[in-house]
Amino acid sequence: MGRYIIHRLVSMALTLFFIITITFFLMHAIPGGPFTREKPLPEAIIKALNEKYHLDDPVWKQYLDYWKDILRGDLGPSFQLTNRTVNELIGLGFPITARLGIVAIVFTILVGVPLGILSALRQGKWQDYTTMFIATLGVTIPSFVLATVLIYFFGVVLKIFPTTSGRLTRPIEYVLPVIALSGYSLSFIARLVRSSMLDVIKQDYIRTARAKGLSEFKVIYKHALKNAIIPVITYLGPLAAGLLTGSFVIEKLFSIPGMGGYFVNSVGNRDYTMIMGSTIFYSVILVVMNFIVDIIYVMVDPRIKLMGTKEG
Amino acid sequence: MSRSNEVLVEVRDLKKYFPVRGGLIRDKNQVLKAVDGVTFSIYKGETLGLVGESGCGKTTIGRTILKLYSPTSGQIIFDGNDITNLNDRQMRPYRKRMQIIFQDPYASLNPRMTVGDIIAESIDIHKIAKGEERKALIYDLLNKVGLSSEHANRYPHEFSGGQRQRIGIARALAVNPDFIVCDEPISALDVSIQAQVVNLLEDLQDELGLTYLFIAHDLSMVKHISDRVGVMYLGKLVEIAPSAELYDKPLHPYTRALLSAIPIPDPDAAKQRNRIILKGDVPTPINPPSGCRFRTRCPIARERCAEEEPVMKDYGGGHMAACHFIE
Amino acid sequence: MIKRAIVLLLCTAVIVSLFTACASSGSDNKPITYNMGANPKTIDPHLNNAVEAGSVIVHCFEGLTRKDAEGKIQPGMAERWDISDDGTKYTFYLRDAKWSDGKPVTAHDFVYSWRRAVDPNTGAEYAYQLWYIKNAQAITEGKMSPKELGVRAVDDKTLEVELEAPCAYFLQLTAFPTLFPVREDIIEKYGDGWANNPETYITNGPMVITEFVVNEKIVLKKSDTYWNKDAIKADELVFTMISDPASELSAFEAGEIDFADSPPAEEIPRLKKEGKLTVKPQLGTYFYCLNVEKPPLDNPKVRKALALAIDRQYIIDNAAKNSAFPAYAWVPPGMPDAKEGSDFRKVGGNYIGEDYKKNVEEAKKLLAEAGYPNGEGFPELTLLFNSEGGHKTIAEAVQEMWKNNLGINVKLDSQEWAVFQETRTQGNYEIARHGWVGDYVDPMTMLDMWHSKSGQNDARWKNSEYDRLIELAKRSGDQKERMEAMHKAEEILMTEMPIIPIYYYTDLYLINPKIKGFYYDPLGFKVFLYATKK
Amino acid sequence: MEKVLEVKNLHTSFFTHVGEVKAVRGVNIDIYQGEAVGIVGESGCGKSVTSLSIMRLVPPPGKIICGEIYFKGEDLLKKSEKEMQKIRGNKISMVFQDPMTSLNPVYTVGDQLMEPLRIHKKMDAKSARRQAIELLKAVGIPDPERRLNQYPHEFSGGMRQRVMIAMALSCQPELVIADEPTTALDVTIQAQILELLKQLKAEFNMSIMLITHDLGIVADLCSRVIVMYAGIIVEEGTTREIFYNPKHPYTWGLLKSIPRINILSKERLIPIDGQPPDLLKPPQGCPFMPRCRYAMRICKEQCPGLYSVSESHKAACWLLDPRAPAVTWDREGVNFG
Amino acid sequence: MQVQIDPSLFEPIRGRTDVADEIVRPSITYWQDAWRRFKKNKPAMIGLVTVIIIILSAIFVPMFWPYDYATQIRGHENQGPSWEHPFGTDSLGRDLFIRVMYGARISLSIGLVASLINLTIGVLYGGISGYVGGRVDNIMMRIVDILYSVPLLLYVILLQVVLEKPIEQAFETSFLRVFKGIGSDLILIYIVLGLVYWVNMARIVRGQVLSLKNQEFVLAAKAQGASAWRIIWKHLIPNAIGPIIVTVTLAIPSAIFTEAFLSFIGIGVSAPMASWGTLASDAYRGIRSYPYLLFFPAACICITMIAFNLLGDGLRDALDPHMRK
Repeated sequence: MGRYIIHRLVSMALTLFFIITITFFLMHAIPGGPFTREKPLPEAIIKALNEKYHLDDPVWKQYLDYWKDILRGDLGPSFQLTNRTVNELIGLGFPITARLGIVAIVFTILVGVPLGILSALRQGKWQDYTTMFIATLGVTIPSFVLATVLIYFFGVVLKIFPTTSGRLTRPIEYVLPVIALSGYSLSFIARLVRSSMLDVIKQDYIRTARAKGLSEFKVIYKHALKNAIIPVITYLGPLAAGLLTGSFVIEKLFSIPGMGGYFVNSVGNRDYTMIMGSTIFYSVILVVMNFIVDIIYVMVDPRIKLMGTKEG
Repeated sequence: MSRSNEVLVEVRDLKKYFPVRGGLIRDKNQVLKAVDGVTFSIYKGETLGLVGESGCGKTTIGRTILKLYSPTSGQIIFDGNDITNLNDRQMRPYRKRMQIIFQDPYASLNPRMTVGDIIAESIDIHKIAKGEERKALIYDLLNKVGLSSEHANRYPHEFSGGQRQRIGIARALAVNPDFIVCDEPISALDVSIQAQVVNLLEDLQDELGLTYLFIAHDLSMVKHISDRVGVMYLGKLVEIAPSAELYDKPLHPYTRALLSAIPIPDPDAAKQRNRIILKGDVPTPINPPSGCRFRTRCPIARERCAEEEPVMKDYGGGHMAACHFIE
Repeated sequence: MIKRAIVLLLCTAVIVSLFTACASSGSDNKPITYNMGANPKTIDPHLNNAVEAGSVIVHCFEGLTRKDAEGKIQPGMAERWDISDDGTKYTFYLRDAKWSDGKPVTAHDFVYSWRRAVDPNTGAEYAYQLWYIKNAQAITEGKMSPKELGVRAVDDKTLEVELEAPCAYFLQLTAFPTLFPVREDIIEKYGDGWANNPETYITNGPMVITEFVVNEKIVLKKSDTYWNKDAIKADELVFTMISDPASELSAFEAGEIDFADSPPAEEIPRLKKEGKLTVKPQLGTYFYCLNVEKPPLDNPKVRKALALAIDRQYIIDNAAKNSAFPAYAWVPPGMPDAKEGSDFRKVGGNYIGEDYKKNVEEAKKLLAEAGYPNGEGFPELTLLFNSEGGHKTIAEAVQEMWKNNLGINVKLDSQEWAVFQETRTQGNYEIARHGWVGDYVDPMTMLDMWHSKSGQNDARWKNSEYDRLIELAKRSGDQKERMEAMHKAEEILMTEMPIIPIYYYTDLYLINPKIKGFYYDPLGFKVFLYATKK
Repeated sequence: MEKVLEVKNLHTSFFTHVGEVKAVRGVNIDIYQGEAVGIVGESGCGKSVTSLSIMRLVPPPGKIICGEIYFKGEDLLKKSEKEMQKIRGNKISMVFQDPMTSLNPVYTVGDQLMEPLRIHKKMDAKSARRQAIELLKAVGIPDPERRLNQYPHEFSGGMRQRVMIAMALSCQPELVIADEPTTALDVTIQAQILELLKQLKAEFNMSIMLITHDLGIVADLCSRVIVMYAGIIVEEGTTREIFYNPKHPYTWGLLKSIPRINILSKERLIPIDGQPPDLLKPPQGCPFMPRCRYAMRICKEQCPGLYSVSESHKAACWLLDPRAPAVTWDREGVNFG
Repeated sequence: MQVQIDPSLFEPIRGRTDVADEIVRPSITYWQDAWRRFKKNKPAMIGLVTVIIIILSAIFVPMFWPYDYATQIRGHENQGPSWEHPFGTDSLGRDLFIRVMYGARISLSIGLVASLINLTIGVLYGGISGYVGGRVDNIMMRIVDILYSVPLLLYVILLQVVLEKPIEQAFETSFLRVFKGIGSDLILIYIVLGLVYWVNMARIVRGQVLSLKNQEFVLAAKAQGASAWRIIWKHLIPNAIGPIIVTVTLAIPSAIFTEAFLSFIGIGVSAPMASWGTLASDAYRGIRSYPYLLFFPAACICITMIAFNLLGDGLRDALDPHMRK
């Protein structure tokens, strides 16, 4: 176990190293800089600013310096918001995004999994068709359309829910963004559970369970579900990472000051440190989530040993 | 059955280890010793049977002889030439002389190719024939294995197990080989069909002077078809003898247990039989027991077996076995 | 079981929502909520470069002078001032005003502040607003020390300012945020971060910040230390940060905010029809910039033809939908001319006729004269715009007009904002969308852009006579002479046509009708100091 | 002796896209208390479908078309699903062919083993566990307390099959259906399991229905044998009758195509030529006719009924008709009389 | 019972008939079988028919429609749906119906081309990675992991910027001139999405190859002396074709979706051409005044996505080797 964790950490670190390196150089290769303005700044000011942010150093030196900073856990100052550090901004944005993300994940699982099971058990019946139609619809509506329509009907016309959610201080502010955010993943999970459920109920051990005289309910909820859930877990890693790092579209439309907007905005503003910061943050969350998922895997599926072969 | 004294295939101290994959780390100490030092020869025109339980390395031997797996150490000599270290290109000419028939008639035929194309694959690869000539060859091969020429355009899934196995045989025959590794060719077939295939293999051997390495776990069938039989246990050859001799006078305790475990379709004989029931399971080839590998299940094991690995000894008439306590 | 759970969940959600919806409406003594859009880069008066943050700053700080609701200059921190006869020396006499922490506002504060603003190491993007002061430009360009700035505290209450040349609108500039005072001790102590924290954001103006939540809101409260606090009506202001226009509109229509600053263009006709929209002229022009180095755009006739063949009113009504005013010249209306109360635009008149049909005829003629009758042989040009905002629709309309009127094919190309700016600055384009809003109320803010040495001259257009006239107008203290020079310069610009003005910007906003006493500054600042919500 | 199971005229079909595959076509089986009956036949002959039909576990698109299945006098086909659940694993239990896939990989062996005890015998967790340990001991699994908490993948194939058997025996059923219980195992392990079955049968006095394709297994374990071919029963009788006096050419063929290990000389095998018929279009006459060396014209046209050879021995072959030419059989060859 | 039987029937038939070797079931290839299964799947057929209708109308409707996608009809600005303009008109008086039809061309071509690029790179990369295996595989998959984590947006902007000049140059100088009409923006989107999406395909192909390469028929081919390329092309890829096709089918809507997202943040295709994504994201702000401007393109995205999803699911069921026996 310990060995496995060390190994995973090394591999995670390696992945992060490459991501940081690639992103860093990609970012510097894009035209435009943080001080590009409609009205060009006097050279002396640009020079002063470049000096201040060490942008006058050769890129490789900036790269090495950047490493020195992140190894100390310092993601640097934001270029976009004067005198705010990237750490500070992430510290402000992430809790909000995470709250929304966790609610969305819970919602996704609580609704998606039962829907998938229902659909699989009623395969070919109207329940199946209805659920799958909704689930297919869910993966096909662009989130900005879904969010716009939700805001318009429930916020502006019916005035049931607030149109902006802000820092998500009240439960009611969660409703629309959570629906809009989990629309896709929920549908995806429902479809995934359905197909894996259909696969599982053909297995021999389900026949064994029936032959033992178990009720159909027990067969499904005890013997089939735990096996059917395994593919869902794989998807959960990137899903959780995605939801926890926020959706640009949803956060923009609901005016949620979370992580989602940071990346898109920082790219637009060439806020170098913020680009790096949000990329690193995203990647860290992604690798950590994948790691957690692998651990959950081991818990759910005893066949997989931490060091065991998982592929082929 | 013409058996000469000329050796066609010789295997010397052959070892094949597989690395045990563990996620990202490959543990250098963790190796699966599928075949661990096996020596034998196959004479021209004979059938050498190889038996053993699953995981004993018999299939690995067959595939390693054909260089489908590259051997870890040891030597493979085919018709006087050492082919152990030849690369794919250098192996090409030998591919025409050595062929293989697989166990699983479902998995060994590419489901996306017609039977004709499957049979003709080696014809195409070695550029033996084209066009009409190729077609004629395919029909000829199909007829040889008891299928009709209309079958050439059909796909493998349309055939029954026995028919598929015949397709596999036809494919092996396409290049006119000298030597065929029959890797459990009948294990997956129904009893009534097994005899068809075995008869076909025997007929072809007579007709074409083939040499077989016949791998199976079914001792009765191996005994039936083979001139000599080798018994394997956990990567090692424990006994090898002419087939009648082996069944008559098995020397190794494992061979004896194996023989007594075969169900006999004769209720009276079955009741009279004194069965040796082995305890436990075959150990894992990743960490085989020390000394004699069979000692953990052996009814006559003693201390010495754990310390000393028995060596193959000749007990006359080509009958060899590896056990410390052969009386 | 599942079904029941879902129903239960939905019911709970609906009940909870109804309850909270009811609870949150009702009271009318709420603070005024203004949506300023994205989180400002900073609300440090010197470092700020955005008009939205400017609105925060003008609520919190006060310069030597301030503007009233009519845009007239009123005494601010300075009770009165003297101007030397040659117009190059100003002496301000400060009143007894206090900072929000109770310390008095002194002339030293201004000296420190202005030196800071022009110091290149501060990185103040609007440092050029101080360049009229002696040595300021040289300091910003790094050629002199900030200590040599032509400003001096005679005593605690007297500030002496020396200008490079007479500047007719200098008093206006002193009401601009970059010239506002900041506190030396605070900045020494907290650095640039002082402006991020309500505790250290010490102001001298009508309001103070009580809460600053990044990306969500800034809350302002009336300051007790402001010298004129009795005149201030608003008690509490909330500046929210909803960045998406559609969301902003939703929030406004749902009654969650009182003031929406940038309604989406698509909804403007409706909002206008419903009478919710307020339209204010803005001191800026939306235009197309022609790269005169790229043939055939090096030919003024071609440029003029392109300029004439655009139906500006149609663009405003259908493409931009911003109720703007068609631009038939460069300098937008609202800039004063020499005579008191006169307008530079009215005096100058139009350089492009208002009759679109006639313009098209002339354009065709000009194009033929340039050697491309009916657009024959005219190379395919690319019209570049940035992908954000509604520039695409305008470009599409223009593309169609040039095609129909002149037989010219133009390709459209969009770039992401930062890339676009760099492309345009480097001159790697043929025709590019552009827009400029003045920094002060004088035609010069528009005209000096096209000086051949100007860093903003993206058209790469050079005209020595134009340069001469601009320099003259800058140097002269005589308004009449200045205005004359600038009219002449504009005429040259409009004859040569390196740019194609499309429309004069307007500022559109939605305001809760319950709010009274709000006023709009032509530079774009929204002022709620005297506003009440009943 | 009491009749535990009586299957009457069972028909089960699979409704596939190409049409109705008649997997079981009128099968009659009687099983008495305490006896072991072997059902022998090649793959696809309908033996597994018969057993699943008895359990009413035929997977879709399969369906029991008609017939009666009396278990201790009650027709299982008339029972509700709830009532069936009370019988499955309790009164009738099953051991499946592939021990690798028949145990749920995500639950411990103990968990799965205790399940029938808890639902049928209503045992509490503690006593179920005690019982489970006893069961594991009974099927020869060493160290049962520890083994109980392990997962199936930690068991070898033979061990898993022992667990499956333990599970089948847990509620002391009247009938155990063992569907090819040793096919997937190695020879030495197969011998172990057969030995175990023999021993358990004696111990628990239950009836066993042993389904296999291996005549050798039946010879050792069963007192009665039923030979199936193409969905019908072609011959049935006591083990001795089937092995020493078979009457159906198919049985002959089966016996002949197996090489005999106890014979020293190398004899040529006599295979049954051709393939079993596709049950999508079962032949009108005797299904074995196309492969039969002794086929007569009538075989092609009419399916023979069961002829009684003795009280316990029946075979469905026209050769048993008095009008047919006499054909006798012995181990070494077939003699036309 | 025996009475009616004619005794002559009991004459033995000598010699074995060959009936037993006959194959009773009709000969049916993999594709025929898949098609049969597919046909039975109603939702999948609906998906297929919808996709065909969409493709056909994208190709043919513009040929017969009185307006062009860029035609601005003065006086017809912002009209709601009517007989003349079934989907209404936009703010410049352009017929939305024809714009949506052209949008179909663009969106579908984005989906198609991106998928093709993705197919080529993904199959090649995954195939090599899986076939070679071992260390090479490990490194190649690590690269995939890393690419997977590098933000899409950064790629997109960078590739757009980096590739713009070379593409335009290629238009001017080489045989690629014929593609000039497509516009470099669209080409960029093709390339960008193609380059981004192959990662998934590579993973799937690799997984397939890994599981296939140890199958006996591959060993059999090796035993015949087949070269690595022959094994990949003749044996591995054809057997992985099911999942590959399914992945491509599902990559098409995914690319359309992503393009819509890129349009939303303002880096979609260039005007006056408009993809569905552009049309929808241009219209979402005006949902109150001109809901139809959002409705029709969004509905088209949804319908197409549903159609492709149904088609992909149907193909998965039809081509899945597990379903075969």
